[in-house]
Amino acid sequence: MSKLFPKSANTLPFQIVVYLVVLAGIATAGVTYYMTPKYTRVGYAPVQPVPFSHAKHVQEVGLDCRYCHSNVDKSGHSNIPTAQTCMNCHSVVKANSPLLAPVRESAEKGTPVPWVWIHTTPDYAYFNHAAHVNRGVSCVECHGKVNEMDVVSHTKPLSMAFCIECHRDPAARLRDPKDVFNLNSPRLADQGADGAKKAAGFVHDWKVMPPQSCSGCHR
Amino acid sequence: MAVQPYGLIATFKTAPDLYHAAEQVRDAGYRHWDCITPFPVHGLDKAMGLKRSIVPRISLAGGITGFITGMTMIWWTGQIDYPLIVGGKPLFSPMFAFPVSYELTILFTAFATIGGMLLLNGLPRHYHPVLKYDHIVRGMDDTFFIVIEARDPRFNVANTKALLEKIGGASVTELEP
Amino acid sequence: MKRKFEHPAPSEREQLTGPRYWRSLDEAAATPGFRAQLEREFPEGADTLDGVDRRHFMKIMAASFALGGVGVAGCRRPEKFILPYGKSVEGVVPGLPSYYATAMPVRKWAVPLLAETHQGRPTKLEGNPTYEAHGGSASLAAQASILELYDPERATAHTKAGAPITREQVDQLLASIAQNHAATQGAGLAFLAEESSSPTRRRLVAALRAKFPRSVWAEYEPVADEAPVAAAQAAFGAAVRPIYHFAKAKRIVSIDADFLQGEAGSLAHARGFSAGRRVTKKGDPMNRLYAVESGLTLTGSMADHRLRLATSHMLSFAARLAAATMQGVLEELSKHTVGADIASPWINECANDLLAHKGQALVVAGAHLPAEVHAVVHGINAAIGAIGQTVEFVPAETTPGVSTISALATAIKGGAVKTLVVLGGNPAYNAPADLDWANLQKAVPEVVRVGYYVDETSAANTPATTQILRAHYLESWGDARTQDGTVVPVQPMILPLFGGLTDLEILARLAGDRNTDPYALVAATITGLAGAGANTEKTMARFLHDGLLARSAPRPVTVRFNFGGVKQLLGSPKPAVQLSAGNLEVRFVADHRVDDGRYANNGWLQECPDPITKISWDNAILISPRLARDLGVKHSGSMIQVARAEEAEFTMGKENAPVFELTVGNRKVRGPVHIQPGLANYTVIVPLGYGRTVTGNVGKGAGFNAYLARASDGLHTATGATLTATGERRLLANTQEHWSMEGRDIIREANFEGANSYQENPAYVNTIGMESHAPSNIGKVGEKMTPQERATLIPRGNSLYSTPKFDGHHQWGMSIDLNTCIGCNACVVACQAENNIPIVGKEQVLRGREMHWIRIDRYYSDGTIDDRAMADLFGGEKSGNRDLPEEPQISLQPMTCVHCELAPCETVCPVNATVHDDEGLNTMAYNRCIGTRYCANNCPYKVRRFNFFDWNQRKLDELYLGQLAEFGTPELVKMAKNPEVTVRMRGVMEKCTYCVQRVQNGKIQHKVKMAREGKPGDVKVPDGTIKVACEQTCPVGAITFGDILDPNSAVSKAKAREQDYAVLGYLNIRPRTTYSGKLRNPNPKMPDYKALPHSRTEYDRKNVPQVHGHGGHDHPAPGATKKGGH
Amino acid sequence: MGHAPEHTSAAPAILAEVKPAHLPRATLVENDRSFSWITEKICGIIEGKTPTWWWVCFILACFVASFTVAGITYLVITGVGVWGHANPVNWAWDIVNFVFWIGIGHAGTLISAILCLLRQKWRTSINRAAEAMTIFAVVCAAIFPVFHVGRVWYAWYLFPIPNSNVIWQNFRSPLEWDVFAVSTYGTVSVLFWYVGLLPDLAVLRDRFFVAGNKVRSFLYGLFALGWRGSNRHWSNYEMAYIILAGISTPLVLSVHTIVSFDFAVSLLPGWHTTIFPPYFVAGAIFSGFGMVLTLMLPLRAIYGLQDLITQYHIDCMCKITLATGTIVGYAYGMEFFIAWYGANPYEGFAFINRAFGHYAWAYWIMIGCNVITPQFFWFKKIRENTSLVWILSIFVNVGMWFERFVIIVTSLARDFLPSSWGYYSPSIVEIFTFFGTFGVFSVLFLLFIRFLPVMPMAELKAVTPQADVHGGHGHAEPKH
Repeated sequence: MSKLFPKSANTLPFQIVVYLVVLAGIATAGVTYYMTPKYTRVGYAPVQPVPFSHAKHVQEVGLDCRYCHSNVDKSGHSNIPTAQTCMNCHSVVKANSPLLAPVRESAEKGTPVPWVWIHTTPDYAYFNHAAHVNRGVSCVECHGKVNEMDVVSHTKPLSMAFCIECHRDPAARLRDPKDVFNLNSPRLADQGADGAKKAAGFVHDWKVMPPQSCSGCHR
Repeated sequence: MAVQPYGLIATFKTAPDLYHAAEQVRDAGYRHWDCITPFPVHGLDKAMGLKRSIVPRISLAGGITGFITGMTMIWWTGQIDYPLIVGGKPLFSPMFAFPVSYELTILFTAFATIGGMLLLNGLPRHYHPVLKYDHIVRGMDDTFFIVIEARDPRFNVANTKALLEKIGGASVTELEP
Repeated sequence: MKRKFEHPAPSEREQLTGPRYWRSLDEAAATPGFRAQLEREFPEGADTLDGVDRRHFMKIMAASFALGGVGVAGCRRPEKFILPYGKSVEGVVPGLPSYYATAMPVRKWAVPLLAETHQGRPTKLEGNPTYEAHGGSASLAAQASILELYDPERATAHTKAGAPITREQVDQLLASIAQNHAATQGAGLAFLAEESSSPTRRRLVAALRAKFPRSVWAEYEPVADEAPVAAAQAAFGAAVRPIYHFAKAKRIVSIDADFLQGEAGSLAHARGFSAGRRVTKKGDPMNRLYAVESGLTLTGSMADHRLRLATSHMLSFAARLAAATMQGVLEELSKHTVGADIASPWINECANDLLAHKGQALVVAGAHLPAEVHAVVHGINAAIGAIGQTVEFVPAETTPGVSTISALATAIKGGAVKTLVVLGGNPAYNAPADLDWANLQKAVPEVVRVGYYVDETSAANTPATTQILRAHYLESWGDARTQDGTVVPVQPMILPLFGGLTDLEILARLAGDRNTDPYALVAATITGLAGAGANTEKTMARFLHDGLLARSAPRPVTVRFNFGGVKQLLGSPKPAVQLSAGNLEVRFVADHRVDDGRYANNGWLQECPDPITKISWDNAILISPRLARDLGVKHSGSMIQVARAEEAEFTMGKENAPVFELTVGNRKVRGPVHIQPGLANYTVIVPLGYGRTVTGNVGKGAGFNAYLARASDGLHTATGATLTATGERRLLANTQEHWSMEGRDIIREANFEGANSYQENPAYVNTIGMESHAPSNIGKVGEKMTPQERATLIPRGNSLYSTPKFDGHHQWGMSIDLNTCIGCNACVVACQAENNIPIVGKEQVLRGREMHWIRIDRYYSDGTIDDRAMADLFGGEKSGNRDLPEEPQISLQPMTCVHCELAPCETVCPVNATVHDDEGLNTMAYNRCIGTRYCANNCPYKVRRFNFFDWNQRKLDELYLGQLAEFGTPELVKMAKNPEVTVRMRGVMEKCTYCVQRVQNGKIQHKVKMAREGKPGDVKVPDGTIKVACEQTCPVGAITFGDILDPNSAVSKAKAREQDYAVLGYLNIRPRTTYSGKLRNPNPKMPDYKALPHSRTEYDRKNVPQVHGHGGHDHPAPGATKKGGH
Repeated sequence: MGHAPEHTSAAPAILAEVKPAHLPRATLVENDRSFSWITEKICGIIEGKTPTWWWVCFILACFVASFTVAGITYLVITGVGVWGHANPVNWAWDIVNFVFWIGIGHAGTLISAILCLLRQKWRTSINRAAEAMTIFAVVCAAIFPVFHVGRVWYAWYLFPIPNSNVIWQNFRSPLEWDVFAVSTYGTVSVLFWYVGLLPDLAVLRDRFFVAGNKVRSFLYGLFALGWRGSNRHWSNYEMAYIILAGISTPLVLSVHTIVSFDFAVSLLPGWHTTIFPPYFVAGAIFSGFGMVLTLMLPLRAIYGLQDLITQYHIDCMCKITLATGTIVGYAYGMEFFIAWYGANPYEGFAFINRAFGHYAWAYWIMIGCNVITPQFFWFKKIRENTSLVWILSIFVNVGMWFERFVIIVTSLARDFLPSSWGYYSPSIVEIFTFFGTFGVFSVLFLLFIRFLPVMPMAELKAVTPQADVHGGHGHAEPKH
């Protein structure tokens, strides 16, 4: 009844529609952000009990990944070095730096150093390091340029979408097996003109066929 | 206030009265006028000289969109984006894609139909001069009206009023905008 | 999301979380108690042997237990910690399992095992393949024993009068006992021990007896599993025991013996038996088994000819058989056959068959039978030339001067016993009822009880009892002998979780031995056994590596049978008892799962259904259909009998068994009655081991205690018993409601020889079932393809849909040989252990919610099924559907997900939670599943299992409390889980995955290996490297798994057999698991010879019109006339 | 419809002679009621003060509905285990109830849609209530499939929403088809209903304004979208309405067809049957009309709507019930014939087991209620005895529930391998949950009859004689 609804009421429906659209937009944006790979824990860089700098150890000291992560190419788990491993050098170098106290304590008592876990998959997803590093997938693909990090941070989403992306097109990301632990090396596909051919050849010769159905990762 | 009124409104008691009156207004050549009835009076469209509604075309468009949406979605998700072997069935087949596409066809048709109807009728429109008329209440109940709008080129308070009374319209009143 | 890191002291963090065990805590390593413990357990020193190395590793391992608890921080994910080893551990790669040899001692034998450990945490046990006799198989009990190690209800402290005491006090106590009795040479000191085959224990006992010559050493086992030496003594004049070679036997007669499952060495026996049973191609020989039994055992279920006979008539039978096979013993033996009427033709033909296979035949008698029977059987074996061929004799190890429990009881009554040491066992529960042990024990001033659980025995006279924690065998150093006498090591996989002691340590302490380290004790024995001049370190290294001491089995001795001794033993003839409903014979048998009650608190075993009765969580008084009729045990069927009448009354799908009172002499017990086809008419079978009163929640309240009716005079068999109805009822968790195959083509059987036999048509399976008279599912194109092509191209056949190709490097498949499967259930529990399958408790099994991924279906058939389901409309009471078979044939079928190539379950899942992978696995993504259960409905094999509740997180008795129930898994139970398999939550579907974790890890390990060897292109896993859990443990090798793309793989060969078929193949779902048809090998001359297996007769009656006049006009199978039948 | 234009141009005088009463069809609004009488009568229900019986029923209904709420809450916090489901019967009451309610819903749409297409004017008096019934039935139906899943909090996996697992739905699954079918059905039904309500909301808006109840006037007005009875609107409106009716008809058929696919597409003996779609649709109409009768007859009595819901209406509905009931009976028979003719032993057993196995009791209840009961409607005497009709309609509802029970449970309980045969019995929780849904339905229905016009006034007026522009005024003075 128009005595009830003022003239302005006619714009009401239009306004409502506009508001709904805006609201929906915000909601969608939120959901997308929360559910899509972008929002995993990218950027997570907790403070560790010992301020270990990968940059220093790799670039200055020139250690290979496998010096500390010695089982990465044998086992599904990439092991964190034992305090003993650290002490191989640090019994001499910085032998009594206060920063290394936890490591020294661990080495003699056997109590572990509680490193904060950064890169991880859900309990129902089984990732196997050996399977990847032995077949041309470099650390950098999932961990980013750890060799340049003073504080390790989570750089890739490590969501299912992220994994699948690579499993669908391995050729684009494979490296020459000897470059796997050289985080600065280029991917085969990026090696100039015949890069793509090299990559394709690798995939063919090595019979690279990453699983794309559940059984690959979910058990 | 000496503003141009929205138009003139005349009251008719029964459907037949309205019907015949409408025919005459039509013949008088008015274009911006309307009948207010409590229910759809059969044949009144013809009496008013209205063309057939175009809602069906909108519905058809909606339906086609729906069907295509369904098929494309199922084909893209199943065959292109993430092909999975399920029960040894093909990655895409119009056969198993049909039920869903079919439902979407109907859903989209419904949306289009109603959307189209409201659009064509310019609804929702809660404020309208006609609704300010005191006796309009009966219009939803058991009385019939004819409204001739001022914006009609042939509109002229005196002549139009005369016409309305001539064709049997009772209590002809000006509607303020 | 950076956040300030504050280093949470592990201990504090752990305080928050619920019950935990210090072994599993990282900080524990630091606790002085723990260090001390380590020092005691593992003195520094010999650090070179791998065994010792591992102890060293375990020491650090303790510090590395998994990751820290869940921190509170973290907006989306909790903060977790990685806790690396403090010191590097030789040979341990985090994430890769390590395998160590050990063995599970069982009475006078042992099962050699390999234990899979994850960072020092044993998670799975498998048979040790180095021991050929078992070929890597393990028994049901062995598979389940891992759960016992992690049983949260095991005893956790040494106690005196119920109050905990320290290790020091225990040591003092033992020392004081040793001292106090030294003066009197051990007078008043008595031991009651379990039987054991441990050479070290033997050595220590000898030392002990030498120190305390006047002490009493008694051994007691409630059930016997070995032939009595007395019999051999009489028959051969030598203390020898038989070693059977079933593989060599073409004709076998089992006299009430369950050699496939119940008796010592059953694993070796089953393996040998299956070797003689397996028929892979036309022309292969097949053994024939005659079984004479009172109950229905697994052995009986495999029999080609089965004679139902009361146990108390077995002597008569043996005598008759002997008379028919031996010369000049007739008149002597016929005296002993009075009273028992046994069809002569049966015995004579059986005897002829044996004599016709001299040197290839074998007769075995049940361990529970009196020495007389065994003596006669020795005679028969001698007569049929079995000795030296199919059975050999080795010297029996007898502990000199060993006493019996009855003798000990008298001593106690006489007040002669001041100190009683009970080494294991549970006499207060399972001693003969007439001894009234519980009270007897109270009369002893000082009792030292060594036990793993707090049980009836530890509960008796608490004030004077000291309960010493006994270490689990996976926590202990020790040794044992397998049934053929080979010495095997028992080595610890983990430190004693609660600081328990081993028998060896205790005996050594009592014997006043200075060196009480069990490792050293064992080392000493083994070096001794290895022979003069053996180097301890090298010997032990080899011993522990191989898991056995080569050539340690005793050599067979030649024996001469002498009837005179037997005649003496037989003494004066006693006429056999006439049995009737008023004079029943009772057989007390060890339960298939909980044995004599020792495994009563093992959830896996409790939930595992009995292979024959299919009842779980309970025992029942088993009676024959005849006796049931006499007792008026009846139950309502359906409106008209559309299917065979059920064997029990099912109300709301739950077996609602009437409770009867069993009276033996003046003793009474009450128990539910279950009708068991195939029993001797008036023999009642009563499984022991249930009705425990003092034990964990699992064992308590399960079943009834039959020991109460068992007296010294009738330990195994008693007559003169009666059954009287009580009017009460008890629900039994029966996992298989229906027993008949209903004439369906599920298990396809044929006779080995004769008309319509395997010999006539090796491909007989194709003449059965809908496929036999319908166009081929895979179409003409598919027919032309090789199996390999079929596996990848998936021919569409006559289907409208084209099917996608499977392009994986492998195509996995399985073949199950129904002809050798003996239904021992080992696979069921192996699967449970490997795949973290939860138990659900009796209440839920009653509802049919058991979670086993693999089950063993058991069908009876007697050939008298109605040809028309509607027969009752006309036939009325005459309907054969109304009565239960008295002489059933048993067909067993392991059933699990068969991984259909055109899987019906996948088609119906709305969210793609179950799909196929490119290697033909029907995968199940738990994290995608929303639990519509549609897949389970659409699975024709009904092998999918749904998590109706949070089995893993809630207590089984609080399931219905939902969120109110306590949440979480006990730390100890967590330790038993396989880290390679997801632990499923509530609301998701699960099923057999073909052990996908083993498949994937196998492939990865192979790829890694090849990549390192520079052959990266070689991604195909060689056949046999990947074994699935059920296949691995199967004693008879009935299950074969592998790559069907490789035509030379074992599985391809198995599938290439003519008797290979797909269950419900007509559905065109193309299962990857196929079955080899079952064969029976009856003797045409026998009176009970059947020209066709019963199940086949039933199939024909249902499906082939010409078999009967009026033609099954419910559903005639037109083509069947042509091809379906014959 | 209507007369040709040249007639209309003729003089009213001639038309004055014509008596619409002579039209050879039964009058749908009796006693020559006037337009305003209709308005008064129907709006009266809403405007009058709330009767006590309404409050009584409402509170009672709320109490009953609380059973469902409680049952579902318990289910969600505990697990599906609180229901009686188990292997092999993994679906039982949940899906039975789902199909049952959906089936009931169908009648509503059919009445308003199909009858509208067929220009069956007698529908006008019942279609509003029937549509409402549809919507509420769909609400009740939806409860079950949603909550029967093991992890309801992941139910959104059923909809194609992009997510970080980049995985989509399986559009081969009938269950996925259901998701689309049922949600479409719900949406379209609501829209159809709402479009029908538009003019009547306008009426209420105005009447409440006049009555001075600004709040309710505002609320009704808000949803009336400013409807003003303009004939230019009416012409689009009518067109849209007819189209909606047009699409609703194939929709309702497709929905129950797809529901039947849940079973027909599987391979279970007793489920895997091509006859299911027509058989289910017939069953749905059958049960639907049963429910319409069950609801309308009391309503008619209470509100004295005898003039609007005439004996003619009841007669029609009885006949349809009879027809569909007989079709269903035929389907039962045909299943047996095919099972025998197909010569598949598994199939054959499934049906014999249905009729004579452990669940025979359910089967015979079904036969009794669905095949025998409707046969009474052959007799006019019975069709005219409303109380008897009402009782029979209740039997029909019971019978149809059992039909679903028989199809779902007996087929699952005894399928291929006898080793996995079982027997299902419901737990108290699911019994209460189902019982509660009747409360949910009643609550919604009571609110409906209290706050919305139970009959489409505009349409009713349109079918009165005086609405006919060529003879309407022939009725001198309609009595008030």
